[in-house]
Amino acid sequence: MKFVVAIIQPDRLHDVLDELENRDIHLVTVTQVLGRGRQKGVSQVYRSHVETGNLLRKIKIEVAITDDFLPNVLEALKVGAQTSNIGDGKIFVFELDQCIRIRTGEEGPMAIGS
Amino acid sequence: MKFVVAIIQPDRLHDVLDELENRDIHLVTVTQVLGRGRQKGVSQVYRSHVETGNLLRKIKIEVAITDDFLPNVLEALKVGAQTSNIGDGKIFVFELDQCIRIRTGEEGPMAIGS
Amino acid sequence: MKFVVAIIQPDRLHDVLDELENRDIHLVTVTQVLGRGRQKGVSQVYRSHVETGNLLRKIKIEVAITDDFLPNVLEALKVGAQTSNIGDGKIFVFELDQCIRIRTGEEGPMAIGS
Amino acid sequence: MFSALFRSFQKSLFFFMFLFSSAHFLWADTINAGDTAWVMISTALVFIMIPGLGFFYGGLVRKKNFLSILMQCFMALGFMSLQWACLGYSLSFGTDIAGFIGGLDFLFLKNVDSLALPSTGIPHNLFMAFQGMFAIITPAIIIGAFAERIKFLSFCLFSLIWGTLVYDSLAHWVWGGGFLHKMGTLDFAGGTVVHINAGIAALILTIMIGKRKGYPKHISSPHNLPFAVLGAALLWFGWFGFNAGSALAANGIASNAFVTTQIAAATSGCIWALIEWIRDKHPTMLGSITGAVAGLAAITPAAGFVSPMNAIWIGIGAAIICYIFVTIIKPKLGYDDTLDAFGIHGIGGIWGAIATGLWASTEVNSAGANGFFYGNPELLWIQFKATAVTILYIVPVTWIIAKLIDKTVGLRTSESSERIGLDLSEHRETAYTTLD
Amino acid sequence: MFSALFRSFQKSLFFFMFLFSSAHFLWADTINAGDTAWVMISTALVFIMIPGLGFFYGGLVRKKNFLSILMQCFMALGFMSLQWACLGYSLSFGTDIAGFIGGLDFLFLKNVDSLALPSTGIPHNLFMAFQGMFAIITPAIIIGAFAERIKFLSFCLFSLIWGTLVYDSLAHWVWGGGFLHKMGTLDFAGGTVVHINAGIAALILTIMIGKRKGYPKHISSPHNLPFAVLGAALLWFGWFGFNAGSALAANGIASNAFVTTQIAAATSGCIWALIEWIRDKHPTMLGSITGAVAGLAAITPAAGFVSPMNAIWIGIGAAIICYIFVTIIKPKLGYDDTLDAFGIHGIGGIWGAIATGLWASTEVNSAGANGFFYGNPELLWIQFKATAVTILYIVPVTWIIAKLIDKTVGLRTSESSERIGLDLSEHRETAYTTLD
Amino acid sequence: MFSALFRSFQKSLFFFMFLFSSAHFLWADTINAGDTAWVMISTALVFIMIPGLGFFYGGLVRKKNFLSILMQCFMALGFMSLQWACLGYSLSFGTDIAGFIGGLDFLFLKNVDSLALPSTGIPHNLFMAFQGMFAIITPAIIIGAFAERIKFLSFCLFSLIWGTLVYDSLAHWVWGGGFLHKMGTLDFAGGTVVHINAGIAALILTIMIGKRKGYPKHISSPHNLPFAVLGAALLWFGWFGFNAGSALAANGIASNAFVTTQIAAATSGCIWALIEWIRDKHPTMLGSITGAVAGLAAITPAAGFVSPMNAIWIGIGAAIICYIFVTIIKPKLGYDDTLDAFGIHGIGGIWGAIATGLWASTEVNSAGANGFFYGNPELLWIQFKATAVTILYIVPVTWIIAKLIDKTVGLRTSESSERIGLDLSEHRETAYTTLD
Ligand SMILES: Nc1ncnc2c1ncn2[C@@H]1O[C@H](COP(=O)(O)OP(=O)(O)O)[C@@H](O)[C@H]1O
Ligand SMILES: Nc1ncnc2c1ncn2[C@@H]1O[C@H](COP(=O)(O)OP(=O)(O)O)[C@@H](O)[C@H]1O
Ligand SMILES: Nc1ncnc2c1ncn2[C@@H]1O[C@H](COP(=O)(O)OP(=O)(O)O)[C@@H](O)[C@H]1O
Repeated sequence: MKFVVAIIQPDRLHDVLDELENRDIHLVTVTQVLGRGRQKGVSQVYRSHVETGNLLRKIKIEVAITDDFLPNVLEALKVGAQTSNIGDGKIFVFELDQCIRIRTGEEGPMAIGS
Repeated sequence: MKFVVAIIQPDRLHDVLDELENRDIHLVTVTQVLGRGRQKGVSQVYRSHVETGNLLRKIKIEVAITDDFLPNVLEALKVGAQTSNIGDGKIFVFELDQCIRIRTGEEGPMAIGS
Repeated sequence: MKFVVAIIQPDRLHDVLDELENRDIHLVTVTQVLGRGRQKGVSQVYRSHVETGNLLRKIKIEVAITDDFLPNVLEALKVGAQTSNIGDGKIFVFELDQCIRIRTGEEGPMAIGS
Repeated sequence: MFSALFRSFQKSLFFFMFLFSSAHFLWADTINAGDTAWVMISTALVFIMIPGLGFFYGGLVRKKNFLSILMQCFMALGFMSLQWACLGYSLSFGTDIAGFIGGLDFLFLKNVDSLALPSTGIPHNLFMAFQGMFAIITPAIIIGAFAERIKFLSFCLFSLIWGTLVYDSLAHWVWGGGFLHKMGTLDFAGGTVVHINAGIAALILTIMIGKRKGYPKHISSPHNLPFAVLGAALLWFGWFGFNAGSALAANGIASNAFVTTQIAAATSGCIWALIEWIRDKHPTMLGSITGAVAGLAAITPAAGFVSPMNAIWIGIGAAIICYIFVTIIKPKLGYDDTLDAFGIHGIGGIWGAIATGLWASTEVNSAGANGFFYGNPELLWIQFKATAVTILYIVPVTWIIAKLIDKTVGLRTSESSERIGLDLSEHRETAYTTLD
Repeated sequence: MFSALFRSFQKSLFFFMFLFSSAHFLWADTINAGDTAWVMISTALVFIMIPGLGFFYGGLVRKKNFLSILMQCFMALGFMSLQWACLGYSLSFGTDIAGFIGGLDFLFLKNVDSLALPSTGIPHNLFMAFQGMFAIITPAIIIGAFAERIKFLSFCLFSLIWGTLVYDSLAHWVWGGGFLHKMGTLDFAGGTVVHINAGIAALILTIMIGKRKGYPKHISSPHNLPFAVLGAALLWFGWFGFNAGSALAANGIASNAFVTTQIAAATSGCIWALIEWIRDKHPTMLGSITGAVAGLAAITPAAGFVSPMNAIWIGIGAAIICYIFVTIIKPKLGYDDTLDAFGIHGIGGIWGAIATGLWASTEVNSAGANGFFYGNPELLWIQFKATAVTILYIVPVTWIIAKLIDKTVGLRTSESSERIGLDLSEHRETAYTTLD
Repeated sequence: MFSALFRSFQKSLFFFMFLFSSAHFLWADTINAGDTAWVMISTALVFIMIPGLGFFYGGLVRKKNFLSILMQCFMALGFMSLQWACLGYSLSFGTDIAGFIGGLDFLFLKNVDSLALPSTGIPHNLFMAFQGMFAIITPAIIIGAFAERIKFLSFCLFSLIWGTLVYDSLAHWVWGGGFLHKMGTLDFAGGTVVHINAGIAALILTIMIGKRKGYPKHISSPHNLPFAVLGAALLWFGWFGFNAGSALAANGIASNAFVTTQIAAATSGCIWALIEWIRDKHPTMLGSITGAVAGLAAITPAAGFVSPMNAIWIGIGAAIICYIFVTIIKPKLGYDDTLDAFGIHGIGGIWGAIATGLWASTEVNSAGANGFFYGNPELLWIQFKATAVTILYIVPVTWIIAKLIDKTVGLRTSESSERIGLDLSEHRETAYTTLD
């Protein structure tokens, strides 16, 4: 099983979710994060105080899947999140050892899907 | 060492923390996340705008432990978080390569526990 | 490739970011989390209600790097985050399977860096 | 204060005018622009207390129940305004029937015109509007008792029925020429009618509805104290209208009420913080605003009858008594008066009623009476009796109303509603979005 | 109301005084402290509506555009105050020129002194300030139409030009002795001048600027409903000054306007929630405050002319009509009036203008007129005509102003600005920090 | 304004009445309801400025210190009210002693009754309450200087002592019949007494307490600008009472002050935003509200003495001067006046005092004087001298008080307290919860 973590632009969230859904991936977890990357943020000025604004709002999406779904997820993320501008984000893929559905106690691939 | 990530219902947090404590697991990290799962959220109506509300508030709990504590953690999570309703959440287990306590510089199992 | 997750004190964030920058590590993701650890929080009193305050505000920093950068990152985290007080936090290191830059589709070490 | 005005006419000739309208010219007082300006703005000030209360209470509950509090306040504003115009005002201020209730002369605002209210310089309909705000805020105070677990429908039903049966009666007894007024009870701006009344009702409801799930161990801290502070600020601000507006004129009695209000609130807020400072080493924001509100509740009945310096004593008393009640006695008794509607308004109101009996002085207000410390222990006894009588009335009637609703609609939401939060389960809304 | 005052003088002698200043002593009314106190506080109350509107609107947009709304409200407060003092007041209330526009006698506040305004008891400059707040809030209402996607510069230009060409004209027509006033139109506190005016302009702009990216599917919920509730509370609070202050005196007409304002808002808020309760099983916070604002908009022209009981009908009408419009018709038509500036203020204002024609009564205000239900169908026709005429004027002029700006500066921000949010892209600020 | 009233009596007969109470009947002015209504509501308006200031300041600090700001404002409200009633009012307005301080005739509000204050139409105790609000807000303004790092105890001690030694003296000098008043200084509503005073004290404290840890590089942006906007809105709203209420009557002078207040604030807010627009390409929300507050501070001494059109110049000056000071000079000097209490109130107040000397005109207020542009350069000199003298007094006294506290209790919290945040370390509370 794989655990995919993607950092994307906040306004791409809806598109990514739609694309995932289209590819039959319904279960995701979303977190609000801040990212520092190549993208330079707007520098904010508050009276005399300048905030360089290099921590930008981003969205983290986490999806646990069985190995065969990996290509689908990656595709969905790319299609949904890509704008070809700096700041589009990254996808990280991890090996997932175990997965348990709390409600039923099911484990492994049984538990992962919807 | 293992790294356990659980997504649970917000109102189960206190119980899960209690259960973990009961099993001698004191160190945890908690994050506020949003989850899309089988559970259908309440659809919200704002004037003419309907929000299907499929991103629901969830809590993510992360616990790093030595391998022998894994069963305890899983049990605590199940006991504390299970309501047998859809939306109870998932547990993900990862292999943890390394763990360092910043304060002391201790590493590995020494660093992980309380 | 490695994926480093560190939980630190909120007020150490700027120093850690500076230290990382000094070591040529520019890409990070930051999340606001709550931690329960050895550090005992200030117990808050609201009229008759006492909140033991054992969930303290912490910052989670995530950095994906190629293996050779690992020592740098660990050093930066230690230098930037260490105050030698309880509550300084932990560093967790994971094996990262795959990394993709969404904008370009680049993969692996090519994608990870800045 | 209204009670006091009446006293100065010895006989309740006021209500006669509606029976013998030929006698109207006798009462043809004219409208005084200054008094009217003051009472209009006072009415607006009491208005702003209602959302103020919503923020005061709402900042203290959990995020998931914030809107439910605001909604209850806003809806009370809605339906109680209508109840008041259609029925309540008449029950409270219509021609006295046996000292117990007002007649139906003012039903649907019949006879409530823009001409001067006898013995005042303000239009009759303005007096109605001013009093109407009190009729709204009183049930709204009770919200604190059953916050985070009541069914919205039950709240609406309860407020409407309780407002009619309990509030309107009490308003009549004390201000509308009823028996408490005849007995000589002093209640300048609503210590008995508003605060004791709401406080006692709150206690009954809190007991009947039961504790919140997880209380007291797993209940979170106030979710947004700044909103609670905003609410307290609006309450204090509006209270100037509440108390000084109750003079129904912009005169020395109003200004005295204004000053005592400020001083009692300031003192009580300070003292509460001081007690915490001594006991817990740290004065808190929540403590200060709680103390201020307790002081405001306590000064309400006394505002136009006591001197500014005595307001200090009332403030000190309010802080100490309510503090002890809320932080020591309540936890011992174990009921879950979520936002201390009883502990602050009930206890503070009772203290205020008694304190009026202690410090009232005819030097401050010749239409008032002297209290214990001014050589008239009698007043203390009257105040005590009035408090006892009203409590004796409020308890059973409130209990019956609440029980009836509980047995039919059910007071309490389902466990899952409570878990999800009332905002989503009752109103399908969330106070704050997480992402955008 | 001002219109009514004028009527009672038959001929517009008012403006004569500035031509024949020797005649001044004829008009040497004196300042009445009570009236002045009331109009000063009313001016302050209308002032607080402007930030109130900012919070009402701002709570409903996405986080990333919150400051842009507040900024627009605050800047309108800035530059419209100056426009009014330098030019606008004179255009609106200067000596009538052909019934269409005011002369330049009051340019730069020349001749606007601290002496009593003829036929009132308040200083002339106070009248100017009171009216000025209306000139600020009217363009601010339009903000709801193009929220989340307008260029800040375009907003400023539009408001300034539109305020001068459209608002000032209409204020003159209805209140400044212009032709609508001569025709006998009743508009107590700005149903036509403020609400219909802003509402129609909002509709034009919303169509011209186009839908927000992602509308309607990917638009998030109101980001902070409590702030919207705070805004609504401040609006309601300030509206007492808006309506009752328009009597320009603290008298029975003011108090009547006060009462009708309270009752219409309360009714409309309740009814809106009730409709939701029936249709969707859940009454909502947003619905209640929307209803209340609709009721307030609708009662505005009628406040000093109708009785409190008839305010109930106006409130019910406002809730039902605006509800249907906003939740059923608007989605069908498909335009994106972001915060329903047209649906609430435009539609509510039109209903109010008509309703004034239905329920106005000289018993309430002898300087007014009787409406349809009081035996004078004529008034309904006058109200209808006045509404039609103003709309016929507003539409083309607004369209031209907006088009001109669109073709030069451009109304709409770039797509990337919209994506990032106006706070950052237009003002380089963020409403809330995430960490500290 | 009070100073002006006095002048019209030539000799300070006022204070005589307390010595020769037999002469009382000579002064038996009666209470005017309109004036009383206006001053009561003005007092309430100044009250709401205090929480307003809390939100204005609090929105700009980091989350972890928000409550500490609100708490300081609220506690100042508490203990300064008591200080004022018990001692301060007498020191400020008691019988003049050598032009320097008031006598103890009003200690514990002795002799402060509900009867008309000589030469006004308002009750004496109302005047006391109105002035009391000024005595509270002045130390509260200083909070901006040492925000995020002061010990709560030190704040309380400092405010109490400074309020007594510095504020009460200055109030006496300028308004209570002291030497500055005799010298002919004009300070309508507190430019010198409130703003210069608080601003200079702020500068001293900010220097003595030192920079915040991490300043300027690692300090975050304002944590909640909407709350700061709310605060600014409440400040502006309340300032109408602050300035126009200082006329102590609802007359043409009050309305003039009302209008100049609105115009100066509007202009200054606009101009500040404009400067940013030109310099940084983007007008900001924080800039607009900062400008508005600077304009309000600057118009304060001038409000009842200058014409509305000249208020525009005062507003422009305030924006330009304070902007330069806050964004260019301050960073160069390198001290950490956290929320620019000196840069806005101090500098704005000084500009206002000078500007009064430039534009005051007896046409606006016959009890005032002509300024430089009205042919009387003398006044400018008087204003300048008064400013210099007060600064010469404030600096050493403030310095000594602060130093004493620093050496005993310590002004600054521990480093770890500062790191954790004052809310938790000083008050054991957090403003917002993260989860529930
Ligand atoms: N190596 C990394 N480790 C952690 N987070 C990263 C890393 N690289 C990118 N990110 C996250 O992805 C976001 C986008 O990266 P950025 O460099 O701005 O865009 P792009 O990938 O298009 O060059 C960053 O803001 C950061 O949150
Ligand atoms: N495969 C997954 N990947 C990421 N998050 C998941 C996954 N499955 C479940 N979750 C998280 O767990 C939550 C609960 O899942 P849900 O399907 O609603 O409940 P249940 O597991 O009881 O069927 C989801 O809201 C989501 O946050
Ligand atoms: N085993 C663990 N699993 C998850 N989070 C942990 C673990 N250990 C520590 N943390 C996180 O690190 C934070 C600091 O830990 P703490 O024990 O307080 O400090 P220290 O490491 O200095 O003893 C905790 O609040 C928690 O968020």
